[in-house]
Amino acid sequence: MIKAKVYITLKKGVLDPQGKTIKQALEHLEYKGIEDIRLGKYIEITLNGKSKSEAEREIKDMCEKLLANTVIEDYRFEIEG
Amino acid sequence: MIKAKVYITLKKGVLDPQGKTIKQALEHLEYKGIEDIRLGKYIEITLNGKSKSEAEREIKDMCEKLLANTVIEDYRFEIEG
Amino acid sequence: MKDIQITKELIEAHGLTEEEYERIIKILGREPSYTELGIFTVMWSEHCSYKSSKVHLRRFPTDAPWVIQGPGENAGVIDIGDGLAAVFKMESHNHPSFIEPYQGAATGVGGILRDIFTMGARPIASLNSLRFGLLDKPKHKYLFSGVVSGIAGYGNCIGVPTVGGEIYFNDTYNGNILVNVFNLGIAKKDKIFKGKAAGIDNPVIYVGSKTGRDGIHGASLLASHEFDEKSEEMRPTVQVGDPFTEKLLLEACLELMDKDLIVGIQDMGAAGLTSSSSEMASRGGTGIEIELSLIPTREEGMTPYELMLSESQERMLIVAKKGKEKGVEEIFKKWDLEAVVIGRVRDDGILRVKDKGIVVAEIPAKALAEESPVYNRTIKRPDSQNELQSLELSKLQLPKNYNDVLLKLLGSPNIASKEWVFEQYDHMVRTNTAVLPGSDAAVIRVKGTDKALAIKVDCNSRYCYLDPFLGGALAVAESARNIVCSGGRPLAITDCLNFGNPEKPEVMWQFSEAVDGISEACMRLKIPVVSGNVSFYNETKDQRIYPTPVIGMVGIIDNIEQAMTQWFKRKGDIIVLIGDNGDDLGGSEYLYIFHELERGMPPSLDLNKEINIQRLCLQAIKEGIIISSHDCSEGGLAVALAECCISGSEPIGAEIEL
Amino acid sequence: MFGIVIFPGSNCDHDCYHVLRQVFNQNVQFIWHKEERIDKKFRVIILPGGFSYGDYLRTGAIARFSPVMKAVERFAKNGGLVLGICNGFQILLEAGLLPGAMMRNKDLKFICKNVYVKVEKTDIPYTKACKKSQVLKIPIAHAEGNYYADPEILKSLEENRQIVFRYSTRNGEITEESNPNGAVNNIAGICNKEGNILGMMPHPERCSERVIGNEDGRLIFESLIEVIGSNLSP
Repeated sequence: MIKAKVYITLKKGVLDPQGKTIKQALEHLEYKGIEDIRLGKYIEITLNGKSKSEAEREIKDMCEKLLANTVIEDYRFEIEG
Repeated sequence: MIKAKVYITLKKGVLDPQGKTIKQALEHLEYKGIEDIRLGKYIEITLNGKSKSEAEREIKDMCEKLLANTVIEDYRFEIEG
Repeated sequence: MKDIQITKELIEAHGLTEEEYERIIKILGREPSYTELGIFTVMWSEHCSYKSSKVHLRRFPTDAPWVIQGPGENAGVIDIGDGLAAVFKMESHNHPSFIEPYQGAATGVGGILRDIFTMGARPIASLNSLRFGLLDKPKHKYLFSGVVSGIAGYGNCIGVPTVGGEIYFNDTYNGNILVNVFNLGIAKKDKIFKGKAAGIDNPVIYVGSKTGRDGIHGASLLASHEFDEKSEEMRPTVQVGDPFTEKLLLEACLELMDKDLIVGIQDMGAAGLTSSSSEMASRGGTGIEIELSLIPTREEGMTPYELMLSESQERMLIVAKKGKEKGVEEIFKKWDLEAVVIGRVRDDGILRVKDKGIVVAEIPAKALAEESPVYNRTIKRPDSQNELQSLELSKLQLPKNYNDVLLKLLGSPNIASKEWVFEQYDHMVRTNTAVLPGSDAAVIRVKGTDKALAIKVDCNSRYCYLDPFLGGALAVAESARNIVCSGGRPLAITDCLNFGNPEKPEVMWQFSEAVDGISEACMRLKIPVVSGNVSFYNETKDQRIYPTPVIGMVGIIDNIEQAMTQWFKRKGDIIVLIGDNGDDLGGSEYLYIFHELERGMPPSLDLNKEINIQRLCLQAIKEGIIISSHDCSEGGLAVALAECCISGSEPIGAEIEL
Repeated sequence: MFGIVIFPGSNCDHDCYHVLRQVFNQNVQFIWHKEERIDKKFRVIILPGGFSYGDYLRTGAIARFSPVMKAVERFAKNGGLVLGICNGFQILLEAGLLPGAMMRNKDLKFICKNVYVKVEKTDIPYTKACKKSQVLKIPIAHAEGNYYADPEILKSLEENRQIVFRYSTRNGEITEESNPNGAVNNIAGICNKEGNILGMMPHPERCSERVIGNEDGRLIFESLIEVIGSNLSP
C-alpha cells in the first residue's frame, strides 16, 4: 500500500480571493502579524500493487492531466511507504 | 518570517463526494490500483514578528476557531523557519 | 458475532419506555435481538411514527375534488388539469443543522427532493423556511450563513431552483434553529408511483450511493430527543450530502419510471433501509426479505444494526417486476450508480432481514410501520397565557418621529430584503420562474400549459406563541392572501409543525390549539392538507421555541398573464386598501423593536371577511382592474406601502390620506 | 441542426432545448457525453450550464475528459460552431479550446441575478443580430466566474479582439461596481481567434421569453439561426 500526498497551490502572481478573505476574517478575530495566506488543495491518494517509482510516475501524470490546472496552479507531491 | 503549513482533511468515515468522483474519473482515464482518494485543504500562512512557539499556539487557535470545521474535519500543521 | 445482551440501560439509551418495550415483546412473542431493538427504536421514534401528534393530525381536513393523494404517502398530490399533477411536501432538518449547518441543511434539501421524485414527479421548485437566534452573536451568524450556503450548495448543484421562502430571527431560536424545506414537482396524473411492495417474489433493488455509518441515530433519534450537554458527544457521524450523485439518481429514476419496469419505489430517508422496507411492505400488505451481505458498503465490518439504521444519503429502494432486473440495472449503470438486488417480496407480511443467510431480524411489517404506540398526551393551558395576552396600548409612549420608526422597521432583519440570501440560490434554472423572489409568492410556469403555480411558505411564530389557535389560522389565511395577491387560487397545503417537548402539557396544548386553528381556516377556505411533517423536541434545558407551524401553500393561476406582483407600476394609479385597518398591535414587530414586548393578542381574523376579500382581489385581478397587490403582514400598512414602492426595479413614490 | 451535450450533472440542457425547440422551433437533439462522434447534420454544438461532475475538484475539470470532447474539438477545428454557456465555458477553458481559467468569485459567494453586458464584437455568428456596444440584460448564476488570464494572454485577447462581452453598467460603462465576480477586464465572454468557439458566463437561454420577463437573450439565438439558415423542424 503506497500513500501519495499531493499539494496544489496557485501560481505566484495569481490573485487568491479565498486566501484574501480568510486573512481578513482572521484579522477580524484580532490575529496580528499575518503576512499572507494562500489556500490550495491537499489530495491523499492510496495506491496498491505499485512500486515507489511506478507510483511516482503515475502521480505526476495524474497531476499533469487532471489534478492540477497547470495554467494557474503548481503541484508537488510526496510518496510514502 | 515564519511559514505555517496547515492540512485539513475530512474525518474518517465522513463521506467525501469529491474524492469518490475524482477516483472514478481517474479510473475512467485507465489509472489502475487506486485504493482511495481524499480531498482536503492545504493552507500556507506566513507570519512575522512571532516566535516559533507563539506561532504554534496561534496557528492551533486559528484552526480550532476558523480554518477547520471540527465537526467533520481534522487538522494538522507544520511550522518552518 | 455474539448478539448483544438487551439490558435495561440499553433500552433506556434507545429512548424506549417500559411500556414500549413490553409492546415489542407482545408483537414478537419473544425478546427482541439487538438489531430488532434498533429497528423498533427508529421506527417508533417521534420523527418517524408521529406517536404524539397522530391523534391531533386526524382533525385536518384532507380531501377536495382536486386531491389525488392525501397524507400517508411520500408526498401529497393534487390535480392541476391538463393531465398533470402537482406533487409537494415539506420536511424539517432542524437538529442535524444545529450540529453541522452546511451538511444539515444540504441533506434536508436532498431528502425532500427524493420524497418528490420517488412519486414520479420532476422537482421544479424549492422554498425554505428558516429561523435563527439574533444575528448579534457570532454563533448565530455562523449557523445562518452555513445553512444558506448548504441549501445553495445542494440545490444549485442539482439544478432545482430555490425560488423563495421566509427567514425570521428571534431569541427563542438561540438553542434550536429551524430549517424547513419545501419542494414541488410535476408529474403526469396517470403516472404517479407509490411506495408499495406488491407482487410476491418481485425483486427488491437497492439503488444509489454506498452505505456508510452516516447518521446512525441521526435524523430519526436526534429529532426525538432534547439537546442537552450529552448531545455534544451523542453526535453521530454527520450525514454528508452528495448533490452530484442525487442528480444522477433523479435522472435515472425518472428514466426508470418512463419504462414499465417497477411496481413501487421509496426514498431511504430518516431510518434508511428500515423505514423504506417496512413501510413499503406494510402499504403493500406483503412482506420483504433482504440479505444484508448484498448491500454495497463504503466502510468495513458494518454490523446488521448499522446497516439497517444507517442514514447515508442518495439511496432509494425499488420493487421491480420479476424478470425486469436487467432493465433496471442497465439504467443505473448508464448513470454510474449502484443497483443491486438485495431481496424479494414475500407473502407472509414479515420484514425478514438476513446476514449471510442467518436471520437477524423478523418483524411483522404492519406492526412496525403502522402500529407504533399512539399517545394522547395530557394538555394544559399555561397559567401565564392570559398574562401574555394582556396589553395596554395606552401605557405605551407614542413615537416622536414616525420616519425613524418606519426606517428602523424596514431595517429589522425580520422585514428587510432577503436579497443577500436568495442571490446565493439559483432561482432561475429550468426557466419557469415567472415572478422572481422578493414578491408575495413565487410564480412558477407549468410548461406545455398556459397555467402557473403560486407557492408560498408562511408562519408568524410570535402570533402562535401568544395564541396558538389564532396563530395557526392566521398562518393559513396569510399564506392564502399571498397566493391570491400573486393572482393564484389556493388549492392545498403541506406543513412543518415545529414545537417543543411533547411530554410537557403546555407544548401539547400549543400543538392541539394550532392544529385546530389550521383546521378551522382550511375548512372555511376549502384548502385541504395533503402532506406534512412534525418536528418535536425543539427545546434545550432552558429554552423552548415558540410554536412554529409553518404552512406551505400551493395555488393555481389559470392564465400566467394574470400573474401579479407587489410593486407599484405607474404614476397616477389609485391605491386601494381592501379590509379594515384595526389597531392590532399585539405581537407586532413594532412592539418588539421599539418596546421589546412580545405580548397582546394577535390580529383578529374574521374568516368570512377573509374569504370575501380574497375572492374580491382574485376577481379584480382576473378583470384587469388590479395592477399590483400586496398583503399587509409584519410592519403593517406602513411597511406594506414602503415595500410596494421600493421592491420593483424602479423605485416609485406614493401619497396616502389616512 | 443544434446539438446539446449532456454531461452527468448538466442542468441547463433542458432549458437550452426548450428555447431552441419551443421558442425558435429549431431542429435540436441531445448528445450523450459518451458519444465519440458528432454527426455531420449538426451545425452548432452547445455545452450547457450546470454542475458537470458536481463541479468537484474544479469546474469542468472532469467533464473535459468525456469521450464527446475529442469529437467537439475535431468539430470546432473544422469550423463547426461551439457555444459554451457557464459550465460549458469552464469546460472549454479546461479543455484548452479557449485560453485562461475561472477562479472563485471575488466575494466567494454563488451569485444568481440579472447583469448588464456590453457587446464588444458583432462580426461573429453569435452576435450578428446585435448592434456594436449594445448593452444586454442577461442573468448569471455561478460561483466560479472570476475569469483570469496571465498578462500575455490578456494582451493577445484584447489585440485580437477576442473579447465578446464585458460586464458593464446599464448604459455600457465598464466599471468596477458593474463587475459581479472580479473577472479581469470585466470579461464575461470570449471567442477563439477564428470566432467559431464562444464561451460566455451569462445564460441567454434564461432570458429569451417575455413570459419570464426578459427577452434580451433572443439575439444570440437569432444570430445563430440567421447564420446556419433557419431549417425549421419538420
